[in-house]
Parts: sequence; C-alpha cells; structure tokens
Amino acid sequence: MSSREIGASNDALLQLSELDTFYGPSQVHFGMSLHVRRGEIVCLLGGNASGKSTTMKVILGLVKPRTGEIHFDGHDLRPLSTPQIVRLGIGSVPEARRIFGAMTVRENLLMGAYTRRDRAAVAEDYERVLEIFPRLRERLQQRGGVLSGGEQQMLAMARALMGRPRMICMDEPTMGLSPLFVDKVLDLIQTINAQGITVLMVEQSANLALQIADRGYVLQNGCIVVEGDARDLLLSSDIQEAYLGGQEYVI
Amino acid sequence: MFKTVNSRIAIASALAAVVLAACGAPAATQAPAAKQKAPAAEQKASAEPIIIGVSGPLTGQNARYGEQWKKGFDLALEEINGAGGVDGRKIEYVFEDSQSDPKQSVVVAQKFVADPRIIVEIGDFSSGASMAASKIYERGGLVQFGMTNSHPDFTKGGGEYTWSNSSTQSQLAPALAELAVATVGLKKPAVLYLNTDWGKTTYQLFEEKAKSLGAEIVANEAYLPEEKDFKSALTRVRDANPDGLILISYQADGALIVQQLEGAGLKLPIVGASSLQSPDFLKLGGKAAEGVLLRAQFLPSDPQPRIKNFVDKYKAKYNETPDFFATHAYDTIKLLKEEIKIGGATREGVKTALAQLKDVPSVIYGKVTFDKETRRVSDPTFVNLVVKNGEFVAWEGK
Amino acid sequence: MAQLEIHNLTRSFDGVLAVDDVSFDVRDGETVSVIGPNGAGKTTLFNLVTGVDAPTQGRIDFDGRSLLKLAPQEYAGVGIARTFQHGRVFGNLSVMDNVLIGAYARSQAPSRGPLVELVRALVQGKAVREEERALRREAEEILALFGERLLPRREQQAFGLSYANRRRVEMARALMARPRLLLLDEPTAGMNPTETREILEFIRGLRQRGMTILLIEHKLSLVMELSDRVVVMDNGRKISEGAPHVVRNDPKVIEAYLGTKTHERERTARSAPAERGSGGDGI
Amino acid sequence: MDPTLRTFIDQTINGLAIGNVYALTAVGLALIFGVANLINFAHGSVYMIGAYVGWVCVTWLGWPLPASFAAVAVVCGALGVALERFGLQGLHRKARIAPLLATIGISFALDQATQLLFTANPQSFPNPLPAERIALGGVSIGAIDVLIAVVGVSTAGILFGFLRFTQLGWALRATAQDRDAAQQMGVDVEGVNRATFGIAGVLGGLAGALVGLYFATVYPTMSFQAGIKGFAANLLGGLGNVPGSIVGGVVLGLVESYGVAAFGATYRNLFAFAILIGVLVVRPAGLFSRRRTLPPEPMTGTFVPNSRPVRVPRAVVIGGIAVALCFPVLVSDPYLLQILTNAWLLAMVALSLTLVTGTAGQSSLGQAGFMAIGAYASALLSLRAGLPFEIALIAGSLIAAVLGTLLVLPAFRLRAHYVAIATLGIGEMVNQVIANWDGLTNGVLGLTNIPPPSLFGIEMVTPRATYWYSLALLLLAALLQLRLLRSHLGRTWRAIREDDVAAQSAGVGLNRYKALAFAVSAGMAGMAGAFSGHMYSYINHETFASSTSILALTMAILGGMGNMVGAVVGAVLLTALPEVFRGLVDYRYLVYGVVLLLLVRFRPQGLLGTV
Repeated sequence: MSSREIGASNDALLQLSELDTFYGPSQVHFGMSLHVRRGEIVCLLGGNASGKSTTMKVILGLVKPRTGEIHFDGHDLRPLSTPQIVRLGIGSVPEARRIFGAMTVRENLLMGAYTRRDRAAVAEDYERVLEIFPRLRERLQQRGGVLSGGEQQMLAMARALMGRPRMICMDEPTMGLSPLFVDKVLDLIQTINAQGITVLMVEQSANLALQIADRGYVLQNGCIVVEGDARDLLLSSDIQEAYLGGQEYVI
Repeated sequence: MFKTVNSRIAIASALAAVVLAACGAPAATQAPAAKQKAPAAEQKASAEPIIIGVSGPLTGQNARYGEQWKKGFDLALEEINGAGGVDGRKIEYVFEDSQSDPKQSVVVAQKFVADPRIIVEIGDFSSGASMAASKIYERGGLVQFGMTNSHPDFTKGGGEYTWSNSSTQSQLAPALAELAVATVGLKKPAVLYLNTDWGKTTYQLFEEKAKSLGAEIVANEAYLPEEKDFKSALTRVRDANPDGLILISYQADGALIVQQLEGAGLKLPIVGASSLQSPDFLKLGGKAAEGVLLRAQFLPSDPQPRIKNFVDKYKAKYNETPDFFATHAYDTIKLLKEEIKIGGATREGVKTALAQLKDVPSVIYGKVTFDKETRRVSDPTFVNLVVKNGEFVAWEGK
Repeated sequence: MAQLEIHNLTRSFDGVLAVDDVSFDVRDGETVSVIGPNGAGKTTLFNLVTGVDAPTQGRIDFDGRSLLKLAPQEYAGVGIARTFQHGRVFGNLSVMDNVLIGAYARSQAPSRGPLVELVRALVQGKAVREEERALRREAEEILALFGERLLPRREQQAFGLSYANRRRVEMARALMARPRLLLLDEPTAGMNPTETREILEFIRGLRQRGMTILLIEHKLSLVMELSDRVVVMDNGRKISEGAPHVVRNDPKVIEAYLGTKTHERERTARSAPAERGSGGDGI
Repeated sequence: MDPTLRTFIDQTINGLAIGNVYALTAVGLALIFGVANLINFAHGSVYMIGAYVGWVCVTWLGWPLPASFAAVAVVCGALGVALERFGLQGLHRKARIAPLLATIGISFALDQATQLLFTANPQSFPNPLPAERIALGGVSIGAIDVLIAVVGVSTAGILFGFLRFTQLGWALRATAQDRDAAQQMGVDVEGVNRATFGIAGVLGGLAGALVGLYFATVYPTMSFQAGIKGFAANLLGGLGNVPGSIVGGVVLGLVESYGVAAFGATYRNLFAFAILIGVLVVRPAGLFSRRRTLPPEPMTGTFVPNSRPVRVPRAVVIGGIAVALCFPVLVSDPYLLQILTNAWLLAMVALSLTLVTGTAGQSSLGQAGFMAIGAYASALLSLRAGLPFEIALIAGSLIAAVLGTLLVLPAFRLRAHYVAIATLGIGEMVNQVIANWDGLTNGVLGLTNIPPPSLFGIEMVTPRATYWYSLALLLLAALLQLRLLRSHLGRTWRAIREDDVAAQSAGVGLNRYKALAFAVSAGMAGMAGAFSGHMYSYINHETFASSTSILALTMAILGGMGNMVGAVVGAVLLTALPEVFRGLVDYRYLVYGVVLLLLVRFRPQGLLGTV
C-alpha cells in the first residue's frame, strides 16, 4: 500500500494508490490516489471529463489501470473480474443509472441480488428496500424504461442495496433530477449510510454533495487537486477555483 | 500486438509455398481409390492396372449420389478383377470429388486429361458440372461417359467424345405417358415435376404425348430441388380436381410428396418416373408409397438371372437393395470393360469401341447398343412396377 | 453581422425537453462557447446545429439561409465544418488522406455526375493531377500548423496515432474544408494539460486569423481564455450569456455547476431524458 | 365448405406449421445476436445435428419421442456451449467480422463431420405418431401438425418463463440490454454468453428434430436452407428481438405458403427474399423496432479491423506477376493451369468484393448474383446476337454493373450486417429469376454451346490460352482498381467505410459512392462470370450459387479487407487448399473448415491486413 497519500490510514476500506489509467492512447488518471474509510460518505468532485466516472469504473474492474494499486478490505482488486469484485461487497449505482429498461421494476431489484443465494434474506431485503422506496412498490410490474428519471435513480439505488453491499459506488446520483428529487436522493443516501453502508459518490454539484459527505476529494484532469473534510471544503473557495478555472490553468 | 512485418510476410509466403508445392504433388501421389482383394496368384506383377477417372460429388449437396456410384463401381470391379481383369490387367478407378460444382469439375477434367493412365472418364453428376467439362474432355481426346446426364444436349457438348447410357426423356417420358393415360386410364392427371433440366424436359415431352393420347393435364407444379414442404403445392393440385398424379421426381422429394398427399386431402392413383425406383423411396416414403406405379427400367426382385445375380451380390456386399444410381454405376463399369476388350485400353480405343458395341448385357436395359448419332442407348426397354408391402413388384395391370 | 442564428430551438424526446427554447447567435469572426454541466443539453444542441438531429421547433439560419433543409453532407458545401466529441478519424487511412477528405466538398470531384467522376478517377488527366498536387500542398501547410506533431507522421495510419494527435487530425480535416464556421465539440477532451495548452494556442491562432468558431468545451479555463462570448446551458435552457468574466461570476452559473448551498433552489423542475433503457427491444 | 375458404385455411395451416419451425430457428439466432452481437452462421448446422440426434434416438435406440427430444436438447445445448467455448471465445473482442468468419468455418466442419458419420444419404425418420387426422369442418390436421404446434408453443412458453422467472434468464436479458451494468450486478457475462449459445443450441436442435420428423427425412445438407430462412425470419422481427423473431418466423411461413398458393412452388424462395428485402427497405430495423436510432458509433475497429497492412514490396508483386505470367512456360500440367485459371477468375471476384466490402465497407454476399448476370448477358449476346466474345464480355460486365447497382439500390440505407443479408437475398433472387424466366434464359435447361473465349477471332481454348487470357483480365481489372484506389475516389470510399458520419460531415454523399462501388464491383464480378460461362460452354441457374459469394467473401477477409494483393493471395490459397487436400477425399472440407477457423483465430485482420 502506498504511503504517499496524505492521510492514508489502516482502517481504510478502499484504497486507490498512484493510478495511471488509459483509454487506448488517451490518459485519464495521472497518479491518482484516494481512500475511503469504513462507514464514511466520501464524495469525489470534479468538473466534466475530469476522470471521476473512470475512477468508478476502475474500482468496479470495468477498466483496468496500467499502473497503481487498488485494495478493498485487504483484497487486491486488480486481478479480479467485475463479478468477483461485486461479490466482495461493492455495489454500484452506475452513471446514467443504467436501468434494465425492458425488465420490470421487480426484476431490476432482484437483478441487484443476483450474486446472493440466501433466498430468505433476499426476500427480507426486498421488503426492506421497498419500505425505503415506497414509490417503487407502486410500480413493481412496470418496465424500468417507462419510469421517470427520478424513479429510475431510486430504482438504481434500491437495486444496489439488494446486493447487501458493504460499500456502494454512486456515479452522479443527482444528475438530471429535479430539485425535489435531488433532496430526496441525498436524504436516501444518508439513510443508506446510516445502515452501516460505506458510500463513495461521484458528484458534480459540489455544494449538494458536501452537505451530506464526511470527506471530499476534487479531481481535475486526472489528479486529486483538493481533499479534506466536507465542512472545510464547503467553506473554502478552492472548489470554485477548481471548477470554473483559476488564474493558473496548468497545474 | 503487432508482429514485425517480416515475420508476417514469412508466414504468408511459407503458406503459399506449401500450397503450391502440394498442388503439384497429388497428381503423382494419389492412389486409386478402389481397393481390390483379388488373390495375389492371379495378378501379373508387371501389368499396370487400367485406370478409369470418375468425376462426381463426394461432398456437398449431392454427395449421396457419389456414394451410391462408388458402391456400384466397387461391386463390378470386384467381379471383373476377381476374374483376372482384362487381358490380365486389373481395372481401377480414381474418384475425384467435384461437389458437382462446375468450378471443380473443370479442374478434375484437366487433371484426368493430363493423366495418361486414364483411358475414359465417368461423370459428372449434374448437368452444370458435366457440361462445363465436356469441351475439355473433347479437346483432350478423352471420352466423357455420363451416367446421369439426361439433359437433351449433353451428348452434343463434347462431340463424339461424349457418350451416355442414361435413357433420355425422349424415351422415358412417352413411355410414362402411355402407362398413365393408355394403361391406367387417367384423363385429367396433375403433374408434379422437379424444376431441373431433367424434370422440365421430361414434363414437356410427357405433356405432348399425354395430349396426343387424349388426356388433359389439369395442373402442373414445378418445384425446386431443395423443396421439402409440398403441402402448399398439393393444395393447389387438389383444387384442380385431377383424377391422378404424375410424379417426375427423385427419390427423396418423391417420398415427401406421397407422404404429404394425405395431409392435403388427396387420395389419387400415382404414376411415377423411373427415378423413383430406389430403396430410399420405399424407406422414406413408408406406408404412403404403397400402390405407387412406376414406369421403370428394371425390377430388383425380377427373377431374371441378370438382375437376380446382381441384386443378390449387391445385397450380400452392402446389405441393402441397389438403387438406380448404384445399378447404373455397376452397369457402366461392365460396359466399359467390354469396350476395353474390343478397342484396347487406350483413349482412342474406347471412343471407337463404343460405337461398335452391340448387345452388351446390362442389368438395367437387358442389352445395350448405342445409337451412333445420338451416342445414347438405342431403344431402352421399360417395365411397370408397383409398390406393394414395401417392395417393388411387377405390375400386371389392374 | 450574425453568421449563425439560432432561434427558439427546442428538441424533445418523448415529451422530455432536452433543448428548451434556446436562442443565440455567432457573428462573423467571433468565438462563442457553449458550456454547462453534464446533461445540460449541449450535445443535443450540437447535434441539431450540425444536422445530425432535427429540432422539434425553432430555426437555425446560416447567412440568412435555413440549415434545417440541408442533408448532413450539404453542410460542408455551405462552409460549415465540424469535429466530433470522441474524435472520429478514419482509422485505417493515412493522416494525409484524412486531411484530404476535408477538401472533398470544394474539390472538382463531385461537381459533375458520378460517371464523369469515375472516368476522371480512372484516367487521372492533367487537371486531376494538378488539383491533387495543389490539395496535397495545402494539406501539408495545414499539418504544419501543428508543428512537428503531424507532419512527420503524415503517411501513418490514423488509428496508430496518440489520442491528442487524432484530435489534431480531425481539426486539420475540418480546416481543409476552408470553412467559414468551425464547430468544435470538446476539442481537448481526454488531453493532458500540456496538450490542452497546445490546442488552446492553436485555437487562439485560428481566432486571430479571423475564423468564426462555435465551441463546446468542459475545460472552463480554456473557454474563459478563448471565448468572445459564452452561452451557459442547464437542464436544456440557456441560463446565461455574455463575456467570460461576466458569466463566471453569474450566481446562476455557479449554482448550476456547484449546486445550491441552501434548500431554496430555483432551478426549474425538469428531468433530462432517460438515457438508457427506454424502449429496448425486449428480450 | 367453400373451396376457396378451405384452400385458404389449408394454406394458413401449412404456413403456420413451417413458420413455427422458422420461428424456433430464428429465436436462437436472436438470442445469440442479442447477447453476443453476432450472426451465427453455424446455427443451421446445429439444427441439422439436432435432426440427426433425434433420428438416432428414435430409429436406432427406439426411444419414445419425449426422451428423444430431451436427448436432442442435451446434445445440441452442449454443442452450442462447445461452439462458443472452442470456436469463438476471445474472438468477440476482435473485429466483428472475425467471429462471423469463424462460424462459417465451424459450419463447414460440422456439416462434413456429420456426413462422414452418417453418409450423405437422406435417412428415413419414420413418424411414430398415429396417422389419424383430426377433421375440423372441411379441413384436417395431422398429429405431426399438432406436435409442431405443441412443441413450438410450449418452447416459446418455456423460453418466456425462463427469461421471466429464472435468475439465469434475468442475467441473459440484463446482459443483452446492458453488458456493463449486468457485470456490475455480479453477472458473469462470459458465462451468460456460453449459456446463450447453449439455449440457442437447444432451440435450434429441437427445430431440426421437428423438421426431420415432419418431413420424415434427415440429411446433412439440410443446414444451409434452415440457416438462411432462420436469418430471414430473425431479420423480419429485428435482429436480437426474441418475440419479434417468433412473429417474423410465422409471417415468413405464411407469406411463403400464400405465395406458393398463388404462383407455384418454384417461387417460394423468390417470395421469401422479396419480402425480406421489402421489409429491410421499409423498416431496416425489423417489423417491430421501436427505437428511433441516431447514427451509431463509427464502425472503425468494430467491423473492419484496424491493422497495419503488410507492405508487400513492389518488387515482390512484380516478381509474382512475372512468375504467374511465365508459369505456363515452365509447367505444362493442365490440371495446375486450370486450378490457377480458376484462381484468377475467383481472384477477380475477390477483388470486386474487396472493393465494395473492403474498401467501401458495404458487405456484399451477392457477388454470385452479379456473376450470373454477367455470364447470362454475355452468353445470350454471343448466342442470340452473334456478338464476338470480346464485345459480349465487355457488354456483359457493363450490364452486370448497371443491373447489379439497380438491384442493390434499395439496400443503400442499410448498414453492416443488414447489407450482407440483403445482398445475399438479392443474389438468391437473381438465380431464382433465371430459373423461372424461360423466355430469356431458357429456364432450368440453361444455355448450351456458349462459344469459347476468343481474341480477334482466334479461339482461346487450350489450358495455356485460357490461363493467360484470364490472368490478363485479372491484371487489367486489378490495374483499373488500383487506379481507382489511388485516386480521390479510393480515398472517399475508404472514408465511408471507416466512418460514414464523419465522411458525410466532410460533404461526402453516401449513396453516390455506394452506387459507384457496387457498379465497379458488379461489373468486375460480371466479367469473371462471363468469362467462366464461355469457358464452361454451359451455364444454368445453379452455376453461380450463393456458396460462391461466401467463398469470395472468405477470400477477401482472409487476404485482408480492401487489400488487393491480399484478395489475390486469398483466392489462390482458398482455390488451392481444397485441391491440396484432395488426397483426404471425404475429409477435405472438414479440414478446410478447421484451417479457416484457425486462420481467423490467429489472424483476424487477414493475412495481409486491412488497407
């Protein structure tokens, strides 16, 4: 494990160290490191195309970094396939939700529990999840594709919960949602966290995400440029600089 | 990911070299396909075998006909070579697979023409493959002997080097019409025919003769060789209210038609062409084939010695009744043996001897003499058969 | 005088408004940028302007002529060239051929019937050879604008180039059309800071030579440095327009990017189209 | 009952029965396309093997029907899995054309292996069901019709249940909809891939066994037709659309049945392909497509592989040409000369295909149709109008160019796989029209006594003369093509292949260049066909079968897309390989298939790479 990241600690559930990631010839991460402790909500902030979504893909094993290390709860994730990583307890709410549009809401939810064999517990969780998301209960037999954007977001979150993950990675959970739904989603993330699930969320709306997060990182052009306690970040002007462009362009 | 350019060129050129090298090889190394079990004592060590070239389908759509040919050839050669061959020389054949595809039959033709050991060629199976090669055989001075080539122009393709012992439609079709109209008494028959050069010509000649005998053809349905579902066509036939059905079909499609008749609500007397005469037609047609009348060229259960001997030997060797194609193959080898006896084992010899042959014994025709103009069998004979209890038996009239 | 005029442009997908009543214009010699957070409708807007998609309502005029009647391949002819978001180069073509394709619309080739074109390609008479030679010279000049990045690689196949170089090839191809309006879709996406800086300088050079440019870009620092005017979109709507420093300090823009700090949010309630899953051919 | 109504009901029942079988075949193809994004050319072979397994169980082992069907399901399911595991695994990351070719190789090998095992003879598959028919008013239904209906409907039901209610079914649907998201749910998508091939194998095998039973016959070559009809049904419903494929199968069955009722049995395939092309033109994504599709991502790196072509030094090419020209001087064996003459003619077809498919990116499986047009035009002109060979040859290829382009015109709005299937259909239609148009083409009797190739009145009939003549034509065609490729036209075609959206944005009108590419290609293929016709002296509707189109595509892919030297090398190799394997007699096409498969595995971009 790399010791170069400031504040890296042994109680980290997830640890990314010195990642260099490429899409073909184009480099996305430049020596990127971050960690997530047990029980935290961590948000990864950054403008468009800063490498946030790729970070999620790297954690889930959909993209493999060229160099660097990824550890989750003592397991080296680099050699593992996505299904193996999911089985270790990482759930995901992918970017743009990626609902299975031709499947019913119920089927989408049960897809979330795909890796589980404890049928009784799945049935229990199913009820529990529907209690958290009562809107979904009304739409159990509808196709996922006909739901509104907000409902799809809920479905994606509920689907992730069905896997009983230890950690959930959420990619822009508030994107494209109306303000009412944004509040709702943020509340739900806190609810989920209160149940002992660690959350790593990628967000563009910094002010929103930092309201509920414990810590935050700001990613710019594939590097972490700012990190710290959520409350401190909320107050600092660093973020606006990082988003809307400071005096110095080249870092 | 990329190997060096050099290694790739090396691979490609190595492959090309192997291919070209191997191309040159087979003509020299290929052993005749026939395996003979003649006792060693009867062989003359010095005598080179006489080689017949066969071009036909062993793979592809028509492979089954090639397989039947082989059986007939092998049986005939077993007899001939067992009896010491011709002038002490054994006869063997080289069977080159053409898939009955003209692209390949012309290659095979060139191969045979270039191989001086080969004195006569048999085949190919389909008209397209056979006739594409006719000119090559003619130019090479090698007789092309067609067994299945009833296309009216087949023996015109290679001039005096193209011969056939396949009866032509001009012989078969009127005979079929006589059976159907004059003997059975159908006045309003419907005809199903295979839409190939064979089926179509047969149909046209049949129609001509049937009309002259006073019958009216109320429906005629052509179908493609790969057709398997005749129900729609038979429904059309049914709507024309025929009093009988004429099948100008091969074995497998003929069997399918008789099977699907009941489904189409048709119960009619059926008269078929000689091509239906095959154990396959009985096997595939099952109960539905019962009662079908055939205008055929020979009857396997015929007690005449020429037929019985052959059928018994064939059954002993292959444990099945010979079909039309295997019988033709057997006959052809026997016929060529006679030629070689007369004309000698040379290409020119074969050509001249064919015209001189007279009354050569044949399982199918009884006796074969060629018409020097058409280079086909003169006056072939026909018999009437009926399917009874799963067998072909002679039909003696109603 | 305004060259490109966009009036009340609206595009809805199954009732969801991806672009909602957007109007702005781009004048001769100006560089205008369109920015906005993910899902703001920039890509849809760009697709409309480039003729890949058709609006539900509104007008797009270029030099007073409506663009909506043109087929995608007719844009080059009226003087509009574009680059693509993910860098669409012709992978198995050489860099030179990629750039030469850019000159298609203004070359002699398509000016007469297809048979004449075929014969000319077969015969390759003097006029054809002359034109080809002239275009090659011109293409080399354009490639030289990127310094030593492309020129030495002009006979290489484009798929083997670095990502940044592929984007450069795309730009060279667009320039080869001698456009009067250049549409750039995220020209620096996926580039590192040094490469981004180079592209910035390159676009600045084009600007100085009087090229009219419409730019969609995420790297706002680059937008701020390059643009005469910036149009900001959020949730399909234009929420702000003006000079870079004005837009940067517009509270509505900051909110769109960072989200509100309080719960009194003023953003219009509207959902972006569901990007996935709507109407999959059901297995 | 009114006889017309009775006929109509009968034809409807016929159509439903056969349509049911098409549907079963099509569903398997749809599943595979949905999950693996691949058209499986080996599906017909699985169907054929299903028929054989059923036949073995019923007639050899004497098993009852249900047990036999269970055995078919098990064996064909396993075969499907094995096909994916050994034939295709790893290839899906390569350009899409590679697995397509791999399935062609596999189907060669499977068909031939079956023939070796059970002989080429059709085998009788007696129907163990009672022969009684159920009378319903004026019409009657046989037990086998009922069985087909029962198996068809219950299979559809089981499939529906499987997809709706089982975990694997969900995983399959999820993978088909969104591979990445499915992975993030923990779905092992590779496993799902295999399972899909397994299920498709079960369905295909059952369809084959049913058809074997229905027609009481099984034979090794039943695979090709089944595959083609399965595609057609699948395409009607939309590639990858399962319910659509079922409807597509039934529609195809009904249309064929009514078509035969109205026009006769020889029009069956003509009908099937006409409706197919019609639907493709009106609704390219199938009858039931809901999605309004924006232009998809470029085909770069997906269909045509990226590769650095092997630069064959000019000296090698010129040396090769010199060797080819001198060959007959050194070697007089007419057999070798004829093989190479065939190779030159097929190389012309491969060049024509590599132009339209390799260079312009429009996958064509209709070259045999163009050859047939050229051959018939040239033969008829010299037979009936008495034109000299040279004039007839040129006129023939021009007619092929014009007619060919007009025929393909409706397919211009299609892309990738769809173009391939549409052109395959067009090629089949050309042959069907030739077989049925007695007045012009002499129908199935074909054209006899076509004058041999000649030059200034001198007949060119010796093996050497035809060798040089065909080689000269090939070189001429290659020279013309090279000139086109080196002009702006070649550049424009290749740009369209690489990315038609980007090409359009540069001002390139697609239809014009597709038309030009098809015209040149059809003309060249037509010339090869015309020369062949004169060389054979006899042609009929079967001389230029669809298998020649597939062969030419194989040659072009093997050599490398758009690669002219590659096309010629591919043609020489693939013409020579079966000859080399002649010593293997019955095994040669089995070996050929395996060699093809291996080449695809180790060099998916073709021997010399894409240009």
